[in-house]
Amino acid sequence: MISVQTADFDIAKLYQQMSNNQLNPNGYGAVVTFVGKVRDFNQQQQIGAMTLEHYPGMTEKSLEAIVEQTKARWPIGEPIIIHRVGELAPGDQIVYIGVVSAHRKAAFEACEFLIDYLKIKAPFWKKEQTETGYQWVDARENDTTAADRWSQGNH
Amino acid sequence: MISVQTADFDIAKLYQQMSNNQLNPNGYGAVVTFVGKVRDFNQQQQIGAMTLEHYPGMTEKSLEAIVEQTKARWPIGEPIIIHRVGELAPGDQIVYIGVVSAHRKAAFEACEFLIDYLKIKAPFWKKEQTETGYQWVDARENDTTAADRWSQGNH
Amino acid sequence: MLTIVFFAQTRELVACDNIELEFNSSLSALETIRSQLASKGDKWDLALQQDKLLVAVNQEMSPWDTVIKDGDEVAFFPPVTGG
Amino acid sequence: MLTIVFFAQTRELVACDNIELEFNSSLSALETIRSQLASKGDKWDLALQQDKLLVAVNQEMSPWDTVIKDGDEVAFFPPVTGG
Repeated sequence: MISVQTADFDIAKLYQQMSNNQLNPNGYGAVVTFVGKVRDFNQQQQIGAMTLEHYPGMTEKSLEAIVEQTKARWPIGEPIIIHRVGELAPGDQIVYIGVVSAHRKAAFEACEFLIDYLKIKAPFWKKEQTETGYQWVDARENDTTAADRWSQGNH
Repeated sequence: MISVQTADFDIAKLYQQMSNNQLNPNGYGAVVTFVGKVRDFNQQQQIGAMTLEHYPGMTEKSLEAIVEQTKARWPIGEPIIIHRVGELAPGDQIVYIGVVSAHRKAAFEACEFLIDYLKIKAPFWKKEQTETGYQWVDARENDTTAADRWSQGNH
Repeated sequence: MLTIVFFAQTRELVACDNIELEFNSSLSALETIRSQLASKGDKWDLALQQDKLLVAVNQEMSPWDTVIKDGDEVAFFPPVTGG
Repeated sequence: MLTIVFFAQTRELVACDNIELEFNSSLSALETIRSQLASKGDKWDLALQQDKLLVAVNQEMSPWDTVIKDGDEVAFFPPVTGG
């Protein structure tokens, strides 16, 4: 399940839904989830609020492509990806990634792969309110490095 | 927070509690959780029920030692580890590991390290009910390999 | 007709969400589309500097040598920062 | 006095959760404790085969050359399988 939404998400409902979405939920012994939240500091600057912009249509397509890539690589069940857009404040939830697998290694790797690829492939842009006004967040070199590592065969 | 208990756990409450446990919850942008559940199949055998035995006292001490080791290695907030003991059925939750960090890489690695080390260091033993009666689960070679990888400096 | 869309800094600088361009064969090259738009003014030129600019064709991230055809949707935007 | 405790298969085979042993200097070697217990009968011998047996001293996983002193708690058990 993929959803791009302004509304907040309820991790307990998503956890239940992830189990309900599987043909055989009791075949999956490992559940790994990632939640990304708005921090109150970024690059030494205090953050008051944040706006998340996206490219409707392309966002969903790119997330579906990342999910297909993940399912081709690891033996996982149907994952859940939720990404919020619009106005957010420090502490707010931004993104949810939930993965189930029979064993934990695949669940951890697939979950980390999903967020690493989302970070460089999915058309979302963050604008932060700092003491000096609103500014677009710069892409981090680290995110490219994190994603690259999956194509180097050391995992 | 570490707890060894017979009662089930509520992932939504633990998620909230993990945030409450931090001095500065809005400094943590990444939350990674792992839940281990009883599968209905293991080593080609159907599982009816399971009993989890532990060594009271030593279990808590060993989990505390693993938490200290993790905190010395990654910049994470206070993690949560819950492990159930007693009678469990397929689909039941066994273990919860929750980790927060400023960035996702540390949160993923610390969470996986915690469960990898719990698997080989914490005194819990599983006994499964199969078609041919109750039998103790054999330790998996894989678990030793998973834990060893953290001492080989390839992370 | 081509639909050209902009996002984030790029959208703010050109002060416009999207525009339409009459298609002709010279516009089959992304670089031609980019430079034609960049010539619309200083802000457009700044917004469309190829340095870190990304491009999507029909909602798929695409290399700069992608061949554009009539009816395509072309998007220009900076590196993504979601998650 | 030493307290000896058993868990899982080991506990089931010896059919006892724990026993106490009067301490004497020969019992400062874990192997002496193990072999003295193993001599209590076939089930004890089977349960305490050193092959995959683990040992904890005062609730800490310990190597077989650990020196035992009066008052210690020594535990014997198979490889752990939690999580």
